[in-house]
Amino acid sequence: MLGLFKGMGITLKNMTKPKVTLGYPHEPIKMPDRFRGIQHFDPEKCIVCNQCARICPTNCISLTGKKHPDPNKRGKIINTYDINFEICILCDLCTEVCPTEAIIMTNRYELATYSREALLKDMKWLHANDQMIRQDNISSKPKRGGK
Amino acid sequence: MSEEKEAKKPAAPKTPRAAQAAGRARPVPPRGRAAGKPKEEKPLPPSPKQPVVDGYAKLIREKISPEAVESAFINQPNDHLPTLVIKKEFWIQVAELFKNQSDLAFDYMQNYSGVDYETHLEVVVQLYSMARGERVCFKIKTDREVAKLPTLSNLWSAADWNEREIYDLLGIDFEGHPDMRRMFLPEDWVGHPLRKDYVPLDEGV
Amino acid sequence: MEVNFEQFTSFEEEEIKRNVLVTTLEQIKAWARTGSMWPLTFGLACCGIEMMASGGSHFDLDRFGVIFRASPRQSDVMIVSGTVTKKMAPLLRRLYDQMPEPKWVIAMGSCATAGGPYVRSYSVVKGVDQIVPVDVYIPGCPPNPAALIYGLHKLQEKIRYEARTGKKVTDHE
Amino acid sequence: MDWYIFVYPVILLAIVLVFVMYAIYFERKVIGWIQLRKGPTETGPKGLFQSAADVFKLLIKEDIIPSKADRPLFKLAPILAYVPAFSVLAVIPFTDAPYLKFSNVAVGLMYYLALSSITVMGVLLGGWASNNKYSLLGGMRAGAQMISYEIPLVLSVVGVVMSAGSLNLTEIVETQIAGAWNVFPQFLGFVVFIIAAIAELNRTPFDLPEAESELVAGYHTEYTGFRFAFFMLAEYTYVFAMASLITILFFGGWDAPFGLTFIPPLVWFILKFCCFVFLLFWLRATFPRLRGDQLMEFAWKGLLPLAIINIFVSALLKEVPFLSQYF
Amino acid sequence: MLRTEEMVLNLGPQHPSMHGVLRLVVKIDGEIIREIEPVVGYLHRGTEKLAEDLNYTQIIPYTDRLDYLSSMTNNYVVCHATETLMGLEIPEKAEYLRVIVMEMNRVASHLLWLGTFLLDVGALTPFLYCFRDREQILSMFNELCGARLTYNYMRVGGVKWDAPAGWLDKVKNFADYMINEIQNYHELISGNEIFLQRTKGIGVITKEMALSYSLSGANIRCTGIDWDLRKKQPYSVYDRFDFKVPLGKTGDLLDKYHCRMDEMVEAMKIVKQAVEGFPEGGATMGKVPRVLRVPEGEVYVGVESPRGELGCHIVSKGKDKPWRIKFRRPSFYNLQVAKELLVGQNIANLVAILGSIDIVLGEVDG
Repeated sequence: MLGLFKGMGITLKNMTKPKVTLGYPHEPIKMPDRFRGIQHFDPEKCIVCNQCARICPTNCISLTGKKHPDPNKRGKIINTYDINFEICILCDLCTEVCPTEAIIMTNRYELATYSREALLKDMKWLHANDQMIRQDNISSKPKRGGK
Repeated sequence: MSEEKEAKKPAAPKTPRAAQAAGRARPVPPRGRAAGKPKEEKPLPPSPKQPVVDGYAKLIREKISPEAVESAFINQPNDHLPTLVIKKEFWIQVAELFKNQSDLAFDYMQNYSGVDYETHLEVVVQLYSMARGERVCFKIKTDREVAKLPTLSNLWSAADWNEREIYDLLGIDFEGHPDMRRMFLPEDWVGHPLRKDYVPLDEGV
Repeated sequence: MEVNFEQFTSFEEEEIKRNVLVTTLEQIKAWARTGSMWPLTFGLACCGIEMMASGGSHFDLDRFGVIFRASPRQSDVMIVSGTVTKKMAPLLRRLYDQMPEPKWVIAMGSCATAGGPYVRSYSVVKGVDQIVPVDVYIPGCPPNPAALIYGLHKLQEKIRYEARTGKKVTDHE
Repeated sequence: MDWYIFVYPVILLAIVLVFVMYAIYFERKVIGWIQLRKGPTETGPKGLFQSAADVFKLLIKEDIIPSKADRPLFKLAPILAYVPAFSVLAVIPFTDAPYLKFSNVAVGLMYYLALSSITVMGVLLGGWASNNKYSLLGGMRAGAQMISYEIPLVLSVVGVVMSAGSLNLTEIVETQIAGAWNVFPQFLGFVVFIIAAIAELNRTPFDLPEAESELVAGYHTEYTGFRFAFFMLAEYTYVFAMASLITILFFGGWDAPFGLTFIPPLVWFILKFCCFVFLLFWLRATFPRLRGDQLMEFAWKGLLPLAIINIFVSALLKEVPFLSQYF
Repeated sequence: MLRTEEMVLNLGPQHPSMHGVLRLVVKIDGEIIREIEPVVGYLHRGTEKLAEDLNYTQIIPYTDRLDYLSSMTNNYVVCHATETLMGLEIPEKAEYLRVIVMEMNRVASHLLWLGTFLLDVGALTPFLYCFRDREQILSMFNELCGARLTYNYMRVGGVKWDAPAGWLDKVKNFADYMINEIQNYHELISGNEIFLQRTKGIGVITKEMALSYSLSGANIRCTGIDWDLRKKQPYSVYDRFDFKVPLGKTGDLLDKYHCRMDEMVEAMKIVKQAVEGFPEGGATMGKVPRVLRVPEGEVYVGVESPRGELGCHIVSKGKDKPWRIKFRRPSFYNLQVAKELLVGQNIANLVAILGSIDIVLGEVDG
C-alpha cells in the first residue's frame, strides 16, 4: 500500500507546481534561429544553379531561369520559382546547398490552408515571406570552398 | 592537422575510427583511400581473418560437399567480415551445420536481406555467435525467374517474417516456410516492388 | 491566405439579415462544435507523435476542449496524422464513415496532404483527399504542435464562417 | 400531496445536470493541474462553458444506430443506466431541513443499494445490443465487476446499519451527530466501502469496462451523440449519488465538526462531498488499471472477508459496554 | 461445463494501444487469447525502394521517418554504413556531437515508451510527465538542428551543425535534471503495487526465445543476455565512455521496465562524459567529396538504437546512389516474438506486453 500513497503524494505535489503549458495561440512561440520553417526566397541572389532542385529529396522545387536582361552580364536570372508545400518536408537540404543563400529558412510554421492548391507557393509569395529569417546559416557543410 | 591532434592527445590513437579498430587489437587497414577518388588503389594486405574464412570453407567442403562453397572471402571494409557464397542446393545443410555445431554455434541472426542483381537474386544472411562473439556472412544466389530457396525459419525463428518480407518485396519463394504470404503489401498486390524491373500498376494514386 | 469574409453580394447580405434567427442558432451550434472538437485517436506515423505531443503538457490541446476519443462514434474530427498507405486507405474510409455528422478531416503533415516524401512510393496514397474530403491541410513534416494548433484554429474559423454565412470556405490569396 | 413533490425533482435534476457538467470540467481541470497543464481555458471565461459546449455538441450530433445493433435494446440501454442512478437520489437527505429531503423512506439505504445495481443492466445491455466485440467485452467486464463489488459494498455498510440500528439515512446521520462519525469506529468498513464504491463507479483503478487502451471505449464504443451523453450523465450522476452516500454513511452527513456550526449544514455536506469527488479525480490521475482476474480476486479474496470481519467486529464492539456508546 | 464460443477480435489498425497501425487478429475465448496473428504493413512506405533512387545525402531525411522516435540513431546508421564503406575519417567533434544527440534521443525514446506503456496499463499521468521531459530534449534538438522530430542532422562525414553557444551547458544541466527526475518516476511508478501486479512475472521472455527471435535492445537484455552493440561492436567513440549495460534476470515486464529506466540513467551519464570531454576546436565535417560516390562493395553495420540492433546493409555499385539499401529494423524482429508471448494471456496482458516490446510501426513496416 505504501507505493500507492507515495505515488499519490507525487501527483498531489505536482498539482501545486507551476504549469508548463505555453500560451501558444495568444503569445507566439519563439523558435530558435535554426528552426526549419517555411523558406524565404530572394530572387536577387539566385544564380539559377539548380542545386536546390537537384538535392530536394521529394522534387518539390521547380524553377526556371531566363537570360540576364542586361546583355553585358553573363549568367541567368530566375524566372519562376515554385515550392510545393504539399510535399516539401522542410529538410533543410536546399538551403544547405544554395551557394548564395538565395533560399533560406524562416521561423514561420503557420501554413495551414483549406485547399491543396493554396500550398503551391510561387516566387512572389516566397519572397514576401521575409519575417524571422534565419540569421546564421553557416552550417558545417562548406559553402563556396568551405571555411 | 595531425600535429595538432598529436599534441592534444598524445596517447590516444589518431582518429576515433582508428581508435575503434585498435580497441579490438586488429591492424588498421589502409582506410584512407583518399576520399573523392574512388579509384582502385593497391591491393589490400591480407586480412587477419583470412584463416577463419578459409577454415569455414574447408569445413563446409569436408562435411557437406566439395562444391558447396562458390567462393569465400573477407569483406575488408566491413570490419573484416568473413563472407561465404554458398550454392543453394547445399545451403540448408550449411545453415544447420553453422547453427548446431557446438564450436560454431551461430545462434543469433543479425540480418537477413535480399538483393536483386538484375542477373540473379541473392540472399544475404549475417549470423552472430553469442558465445564466441564471431560474425559470419552467407550469400546464396538464386535464379530470377524461378526464385526458390530453402527456409531457415526452423533454425532461427527470426527468419520467419524476414522470409515473408523478402518474398513480398523480392519474390523469392522459401520452400518449407510455414506461412508464405505477403508481409506488408495487400494479398492482391501484383509484382514485387524491390525488383529492379518493377513497374507499379496504379502509379497515379 | 485569409478567408474572404467580404465576398458576398448585397443580395446575400439581405438574405442573411432575413435569416438572422436561423443564423444565430447556427452560430450557437458552431460555437458548441468549435468549442468541443474531439479528434479520433488516429496516429499513423511520425505526425501521430507530434499529435500526442500537442496533447502533452506544453501544448495542451485540452485548453481548446480537444480531447482524443478512441472510438470513431464519439469523435468529430479526424486528424489524419501520417502516411496513408494503399493498404490503410479502405480502413481509413471506413473509420470516416463510422463517424457521426457533422465531421471534419484535417490532413496533418505532407504525407497526408499529398504523399509528402513518399510521393514516389509504390505503396502510398498521394493525398488523403482521394479517400475522404479534407477541410484543412497542415504542411510540414511533421508539423510541430503549434502548427497543429494553428490548423485546428483554421478549422474552427471555417466552421464559424460557414455557420455565419452558410457558404463554403474557399481560399483566396 | 404537495405541489413541490413534482417541482423538487425537476430542481434536483437541474442541480445534478449542473453538477455533472462542472464535475467533468473540474475533473479535466484537476487532472490537468496534476499533469502540469492548464486544462480547458478557451471555451468561455476560464473554460467554464467547456462542458456546456460538449453537451450541446453531443446533442446536435448525428445519431447513429449501427445496422447490426438490436435497436430497441440499444435505445433502452442508456435510459436504463441513467434512471436508477438518478432515482436513488430521492432518498438522500442533504441537510436536516425538511425541504431538501424528498422522501424519508424507512429503508432508504436498502432502496439505494437495490436500485443502484440496476445500472449495471443498462451497461450490460448497451454492450450487448451494440453488436460490437469491444462493447460486448466491456459490458461483460462491467457486469462481472459490478456484481462482484456489490457484495462487499453491501456487507461493508452492515456495520453502519448495526450501529445506527436503522436503514433510514436520516437516522444514520442523526446517530452520527449524536456519537462519532462512522469513519472512525467503522474504519475497516469505510475502507472496504470506498474501494467497492470506486469499483462500482467504474473509476480508475477499476475502470476496466471502459478501459481505453484495451477496449477502445468499452461498452459505449458504438454510442454516438446524446446516447453517449446519457451514459456519461449516468456515470457522473452515480458519482454524485455515491459521494452523497459516503458523506452520509461515514462522515456524518451535514454534521459540523469541531463545533463549527456557524457554517450552514448544507455547506458542510457539499464540502465533504467535494472531498470525495476530488479523491476520485486524484486516484484517476495517479493509478494504473487493475487486470480483470486481479480485480475479481481482490473482490472475493480481499474485500469480502474484510467486510465480514468488519461485521463481526462491529457486532462485538456493540456488545462491549465501554465502547458501545459510540454505536 | 459451460460451452464457450471463440470469438475473433480485430485489434487495430486504429486502436489506442497498437502504437500506430498494427493490427492483431485475435481469437479469444472469454478474454483469454487462443490464437493471434499480427498483420503489419499498414505503414509500409517503401523506403528501401525509394532510397535506390536517391543519393546518400537525400536518403538521410528518409531514415528520420523510419523509426521516428530515434531519428538520430537512424541518421547515424546510414551515415556510419556509408562512411565504413568509403573509409572516411570523421572529426572527433562530430563523433562527440553524434554520441550526445544519439544518447539524448535514446532518453527521449525511452520516455515516450514509458509514457505509452503506462498508458497501456491504465495510468494517465506518467505519460504527461514523460512528455514534459521529452519536450525539453526536443526543444534542445530544435535549437541544434531546427526540427523536433525529423532531424536530418547527420551527414556522411560529420554533422550538419556545430553546437550553438550555450547548448552544451543546457545539455549537461538537463542530464543532471533527468537523472534526478528518474528517481521521481521510480517513486511514482516502481513502488506502485498495482503496477507491480500488472508487470511482475508477466510476458516472460526466455533466453532461448530471445536468441531464436533475434531480439535486441531491452527485450534481450531483460533476459540477462548481455547484448549491447555499444559494448560488443563499439562504433563511434563509445569505447571512450564509462557506462554500464543494465541487465535483467527473469525477462518479465518489470525487468524490461527497469532495464529501460537504468538505460536512461546510463545514457545521461554518457552525455555528461561526452560534454565534459567535448573537443574544443575542429570542424564538424570531415573531408568529403562534393559528390558522394561510394566504392563498389557491400557493408552491414549495426548500431544500438533505443529499440535494439539497428542495422544498415548497403550494396553499392560505385554510383552516387546505393544499389540496394536494407535496414535491419529492430522493431520488426522484436515484434515477431509477440505471437509466442501472447497466446494464453488475456487482453489486459496483451496490451501491456505489446507495449513493453516497444515497437514503432514506421520501423516495423519500413
